[in-house]
Amino acid sequence: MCLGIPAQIQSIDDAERQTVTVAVNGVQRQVNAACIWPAEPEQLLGQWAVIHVGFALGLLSEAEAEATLAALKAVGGLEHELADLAGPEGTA
Amino acid sequence: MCLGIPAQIQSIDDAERQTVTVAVNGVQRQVNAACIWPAEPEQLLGQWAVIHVGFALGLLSEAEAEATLAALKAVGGLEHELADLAGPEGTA
Amino acid sequence: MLREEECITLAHGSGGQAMQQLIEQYFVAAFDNAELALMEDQAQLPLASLNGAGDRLSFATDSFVVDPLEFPGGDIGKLAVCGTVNDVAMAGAIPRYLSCSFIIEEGLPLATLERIVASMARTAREAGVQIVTGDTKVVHRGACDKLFINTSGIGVVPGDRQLGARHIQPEDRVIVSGTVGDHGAAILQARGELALSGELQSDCQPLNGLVEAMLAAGPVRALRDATRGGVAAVANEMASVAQVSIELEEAALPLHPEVRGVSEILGLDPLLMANEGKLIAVVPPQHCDAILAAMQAHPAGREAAVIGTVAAAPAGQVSVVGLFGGSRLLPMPVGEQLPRIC
Amino acid sequence: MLREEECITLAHGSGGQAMQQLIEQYFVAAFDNAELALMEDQAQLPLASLNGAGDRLSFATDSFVVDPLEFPGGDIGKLAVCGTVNDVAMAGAIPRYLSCSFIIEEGLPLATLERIVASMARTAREAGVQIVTGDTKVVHRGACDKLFINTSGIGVVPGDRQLGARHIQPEDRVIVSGTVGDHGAAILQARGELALSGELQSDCQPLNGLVEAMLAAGPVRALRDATRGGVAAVANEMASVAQVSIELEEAALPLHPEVRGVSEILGLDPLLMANEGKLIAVVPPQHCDAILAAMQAHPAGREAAVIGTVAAAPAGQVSVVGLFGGSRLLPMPVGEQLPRIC
Amino acid sequence: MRFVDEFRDPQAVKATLAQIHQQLERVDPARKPLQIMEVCGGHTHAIFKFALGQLLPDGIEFVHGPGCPVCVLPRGRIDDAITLAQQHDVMLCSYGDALRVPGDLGSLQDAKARGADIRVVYSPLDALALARQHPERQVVFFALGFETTAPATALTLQQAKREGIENFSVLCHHITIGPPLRAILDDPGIRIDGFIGPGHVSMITGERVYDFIAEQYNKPLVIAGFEPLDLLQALAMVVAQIADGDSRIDNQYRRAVHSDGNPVAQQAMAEVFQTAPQSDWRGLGSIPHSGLMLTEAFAPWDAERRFGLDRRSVAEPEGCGCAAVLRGLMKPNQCALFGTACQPQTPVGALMVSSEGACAAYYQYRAEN
Amino acid sequence: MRFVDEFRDPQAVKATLAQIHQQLERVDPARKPLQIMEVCGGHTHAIFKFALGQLLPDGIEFVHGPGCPVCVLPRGRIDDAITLAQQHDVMLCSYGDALRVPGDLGSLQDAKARGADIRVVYSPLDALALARQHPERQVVFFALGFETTAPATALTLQQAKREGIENFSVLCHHITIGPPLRAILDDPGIRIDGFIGPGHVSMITGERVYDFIAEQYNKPLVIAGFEPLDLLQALAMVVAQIADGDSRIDNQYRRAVHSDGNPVAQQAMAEVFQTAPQSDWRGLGSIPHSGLMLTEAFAPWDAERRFGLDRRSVAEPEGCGCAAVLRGLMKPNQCALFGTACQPQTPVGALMVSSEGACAAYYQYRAEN
Ligand code: SF4
Ligand code: SF4
Ligand SMILES: [Mg+2]
Ligand SMILES: [Mg+2]
Ligand SMILES: [Mg+2]
Ligand SMILES: [Mg+2]
Ligand SMILES: [Mg+2]
Ligand SMILES: [Mg+2]
Ligand SMILES: [Mg+2]
Ligand SMILES: [Mg+2]
Ligand SMILES: [Mg+2]
Ligand SMILES: [Mg+2]
Repeated sequence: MCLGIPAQIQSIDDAERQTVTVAVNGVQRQVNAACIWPAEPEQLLGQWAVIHVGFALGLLSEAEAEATLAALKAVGGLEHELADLAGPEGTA
Repeated sequence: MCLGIPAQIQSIDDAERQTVTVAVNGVQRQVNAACIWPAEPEQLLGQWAVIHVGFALGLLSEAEAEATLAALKAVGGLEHELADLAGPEGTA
Repeated sequence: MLREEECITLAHGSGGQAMQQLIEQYFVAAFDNAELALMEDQAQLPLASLNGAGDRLSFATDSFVVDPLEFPGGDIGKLAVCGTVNDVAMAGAIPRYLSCSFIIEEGLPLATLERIVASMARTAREAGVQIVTGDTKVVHRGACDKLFINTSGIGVVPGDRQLGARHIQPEDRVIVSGTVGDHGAAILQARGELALSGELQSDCQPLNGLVEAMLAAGPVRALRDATRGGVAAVANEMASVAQVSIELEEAALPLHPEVRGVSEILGLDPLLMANEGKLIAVVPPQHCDAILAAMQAHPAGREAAVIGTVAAAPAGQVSVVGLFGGSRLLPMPVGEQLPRIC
Repeated sequence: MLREEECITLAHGSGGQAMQQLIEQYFVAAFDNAELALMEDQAQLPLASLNGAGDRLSFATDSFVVDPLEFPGGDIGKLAVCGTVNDVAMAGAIPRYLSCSFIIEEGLPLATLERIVASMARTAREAGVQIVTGDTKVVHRGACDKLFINTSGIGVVPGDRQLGARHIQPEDRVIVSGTVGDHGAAILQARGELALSGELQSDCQPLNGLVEAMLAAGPVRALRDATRGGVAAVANEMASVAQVSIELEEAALPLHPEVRGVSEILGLDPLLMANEGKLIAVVPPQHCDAILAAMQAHPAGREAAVIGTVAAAPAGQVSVVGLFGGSRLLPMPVGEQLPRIC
Repeated sequence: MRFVDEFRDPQAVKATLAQIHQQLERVDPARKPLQIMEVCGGHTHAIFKFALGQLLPDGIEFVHGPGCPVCVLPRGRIDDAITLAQQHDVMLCSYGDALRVPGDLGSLQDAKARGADIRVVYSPLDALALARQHPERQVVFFALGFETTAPATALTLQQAKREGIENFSVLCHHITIGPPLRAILDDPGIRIDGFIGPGHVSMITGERVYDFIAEQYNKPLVIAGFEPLDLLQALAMVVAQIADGDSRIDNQYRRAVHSDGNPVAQQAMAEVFQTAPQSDWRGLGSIPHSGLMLTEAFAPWDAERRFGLDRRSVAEPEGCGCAAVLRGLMKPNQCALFGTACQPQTPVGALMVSSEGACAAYYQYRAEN
Repeated sequence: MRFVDEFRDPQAVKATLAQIHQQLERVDPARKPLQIMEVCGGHTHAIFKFALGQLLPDGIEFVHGPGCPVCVLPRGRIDDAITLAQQHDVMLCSYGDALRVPGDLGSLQDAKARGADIRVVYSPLDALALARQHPERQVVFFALGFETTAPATALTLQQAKREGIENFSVLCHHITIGPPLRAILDDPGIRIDGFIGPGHVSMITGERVYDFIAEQYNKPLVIAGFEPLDLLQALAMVVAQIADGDSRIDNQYRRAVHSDGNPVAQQAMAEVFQTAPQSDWRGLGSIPHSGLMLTEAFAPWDAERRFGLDRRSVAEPEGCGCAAVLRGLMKPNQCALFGTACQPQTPVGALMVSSEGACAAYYQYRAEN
């Protein structure tokens, strides 16, 4: 459920209505960014967010993504890596 | 101006709204007959009326039509016939 | 309140299962021929059999948008087959194959489509043509008026037949194959907007049989079916292409009494009203009687009549001689005829 | 407030003067050929030149109802010419003649019609076909969505070419001529309802040149242009007609990045999206390389790729091998694809 | 068709033509050719359709009068109707005749093609039925016509009022036949010897509305039916009066026209309409007391009031000869625009629109001219 | 595509599968095959699309959970939407997913073909835009979905209220993920060893909403992303917990899911929605406190109140196995209707409609089953 697509924020369109333009593989759409709106809207530029039904519902963390990928690459008998990742104390 | 078509009254449709069905060469239409409505609506059956924009505006007199045709047939030098017809004292 | 009668949905036009089923269960079943049954996107037709019958193809197309879809004397499907068969036949060709393309508004009852398809199949059989390829589009509600049908047709023209308005000569005679304006008047009645009623039927019918009968009786210069724009449009097209003058005789025009009734009530001219099963033929004077006799002996031409004569000048002009001998111009119609009050 | 830009009125479809002028000034002028200029209701085409080129006719029809009328990479006119040219070409035929029938909503700007007609003329020249006969209907506002076009086409099939889904054999290879879904995705963007924007162009193009290049390189079992229903519909039709199994490889599918973007955002499958200038070819395995090379050397096939293989069983079934080797069924599409949230 | 075909008998036509010849011989040659104005467009149409002009002696010329309501419809009134349809989003209904008449904003047909909701009806009752069917829409009936047509509008409005149909209203451009005839007779440049009177108008009004023509201007007028024999007989009657030096109001169309007209129709008109102080006529300018407007009792059904419409008054297009043709000062084919800029397909003036318009008739039937 | 393609690397897939094998070997053979419920339809879809089932060891079975909002949409709710569209003449907008779901009155698509004005939108904001564009129409947004989708409805309603858009309202069928999981865990017939938790729901709710699963039912749950590697990694993590006898709420999808969820979205939901006492679920019956309704502050935008809608409650169709499939008691192909009466083209149950429905997935991907 809940088709959520990673898209990159390209421009801030309307600070009052909190809308931004995002792009997925070159396809653009204006979305509502209220759920991720920071004090300084410019901070959003270049960031990636999960888009669902015209709303940006959450930012994607590059650091977390890399950590997950690193854990994946490290698997193959290294059980402790998995355990590391699974601990309740995340960096999120 | 004022395309007026002779049509024959075939049925009384709605005595309150004063509508009748007329026919022209087998083509029927319901028209408003307020302008020719008599005390006894059944008197209209079989009569001919001039129809204009969905209204029967006047009855056609067969007697007058025949008189006119008779006058037309009589012409050909019979000037007095014309004068007869043109008199202000008609039978209409 | 349960589901109403089954009707067309967008799925029937989506290129998927529903469309395949529609095509198989309705079109392939009704039109029933081997080429269509292959379900390819085109039909393959052997040239050998065409070569045996003539030396040219006649190729015609028409789209049909009539409202209402069904009317006294026909329906849009019958019309679609007759219209293209007739256009092909007007070349003196023997119609052979039709394509058939549907544009359907979502919500059309399947029962309506089924009746119309059956009518097409019946008319195609009557006209001796096969519907060999087709197409189906379904559009959103409001994007078309219930159903449009395009047919395109292929026929073969025997080598000795050279018909065309450009062959018309002075002194030729103009024949109409029957009463004029029946289709136009029947549709006006059927549409109901003008609240007229009567018994009138559209004249919608294939004319290829009549054309064969005529060509067997004598040579014909040109043929046109008098559809939109009626006799007036055809006569003007012919006069313009051949650069001749055509003089019609008002009193000679075959007219159904109800067509006259509709015309009088609405102030319309039957010469401009549409026909869907009537042709205008121009024939050499010396063959006129034979051809007319052949027409009157054919069911589609029983009320055929000579209605005019061709003259050299004024080129491109059509006139009508009235009841009392005076003549008036009959120009190319301008726009559609609207009911008048004056 | 003065009269706005000139537009189509009902008079343009009434069979009278306005219609004649429209036909002469727009259609006859743009399509420019002797048959059309005769202004008869059908065209006459010599059989001799067809006989010289093959032994069968290929006859196809399609109606086009695309919204918007003009979109990046094409318009309804270009589409109408390509669509029928391609259907004819899929028989291995050389497309020759088209008919062209317009259904126009009153109010269509004449300038729009002029652009679309010019685009048809240009595309017909590019494809080497002549538009030899036509028809024009104008309907009341609201009775159609701006403009529909039907084209029907005639081509001739050389005697040695026998193409058709029924000829497909196990071990044959499945080739697609380029990226899939471009047209469908471009139209979704152009329609604007989903507020997507991008640079994507429809792939709308004639494929008859590509087909000639392919047939020169080796024998082909069957061709289909992957229009409505996309690759999924074509593969299923082929598998069903030939009673074979077709296995496609997900990773081999050429995909434009923006098509992937649109598909991800809306939850659509590019295998089901429409193409208007892409074909699916099934070829014998020993000729696959040569045919693929010929395709990639042709401008319309530069991104051609082998995307699948035919097997004997399970008959009528299409499957897709995923990235990690597992396979899923690709059934015949059901209804049109709708944007999803889940 | 009863009451029609009898009046087309070729034998009788021949005899009546002979009659006209005879009467004409009695007229002073200095007065010839006689100019006879057929007031009514229906007569103009019949004259051309049956090519009666070709049958008449040289000593008689027809002058085509102002009695076609479409031909005298001013450009501004068309613009008013378009404005209602476009800016107030109403469903505008009118007779087919009105659709192609050009205003400054184009024709109603152009407006329809551009998206306005414009419907052709055969009867004002059909427009009222549309209002009943579409209670969410404002339906306006664009009413035009002389006294023949005005009772239909009046009876329809009475019905709307009785039934309380509130989404229906009328854009009223009804006019009356007397004032323009007086305006023409008052024009010093005009010479007319007699009139063929309008048959169907008279069916409503009766004969007395023409008395001023005989009494004040000493011209004969004969009310006529619309078949060829009607017209020819009436013409014979007019010429006979001229030959005799008479000026009477005669009635050839007794089968339909009673001398007092139709009292029910007159009563309905009196209740619904009042005379407007001024009305615009194409070609004739503004004529006092020549048109009808709704009475106060029917104000709620007056589209002009309901939509706060400002009437547009626009000038005739440049080069347009309609004014001169309508007064009989010029033949249609003498207009500089005739057959070139102004054609049935692209009418400049209203006389080219209706098939009753003198210019359209000349154009269509030009074989005979 | 960033954040997508990286998580599809075939090498890493192989390694992670090996990891799952290793973990599984540590599990007590008596417990196998393990039944792992992927809660979310998005996961179901990915499992079938990437044929992950074919890659897994025999000792693991997926049970497809109730987390596809379309699949659990009760028939009566579809009927309510159709009733609004047909009887109250509204412009009814919803997501494409909802169009083919059958109710007792047919589907929305059927209703559209029969003339109802039904529009597919991508976003509730698009429905609001339609309301702005068509002030003369009543526009109703048929809102469905779990906590991922509910904030979009809430933010849209806040905007409608701010702008005072009065012709817009919402037919609300939002539901929450916790109650159905509890209902399933309470069912004595069901044995589930662990859960793959829904990634996008959790992005809004955070991790704490699942605590009861670990604490009260002693089952592990791992929140996962939607790419193959996400799913496989999460599966490895679940199996590792099972092998270790643990029951924790873990988060594999840290790049998107913060442990506290999204506070802005939570705040908007709190303002606009309140928990409904009871909500209907297809296949699961009525579950208390499992759905959302509008708060009093948003009552004017509640379509049910605006149109006085009586909710329809209709029985599941005869023979329909959705209830058992949704609880993991039956595989789709064990339903008597599967593939015969119930097919994607003629779905009987909702599980055959959405491509996330277990039955549609089984049907579409039946090659592997
Ligand atoms: S030709 Fe045209 S402009 Fe001239 S008088 Fe006639 S209608 Fe008027
Ligand atoms: S096959 Fe149909 S009825 Fe049976 S469980 Fe699946 S969706 Fe429900
Ligand atoms: Mg044709
Ligand atoms: Mg035709
Ligand atoms: Mg024809
Ligand atoms: Mg097709
Ligand atoms: Mg419709
Ligand atoms: Mg085709
Ligand atoms: Mg095609
Ligand atoms: Mg094709
Ligand atoms: Mg045609
Ligand atoms: Mg439209």
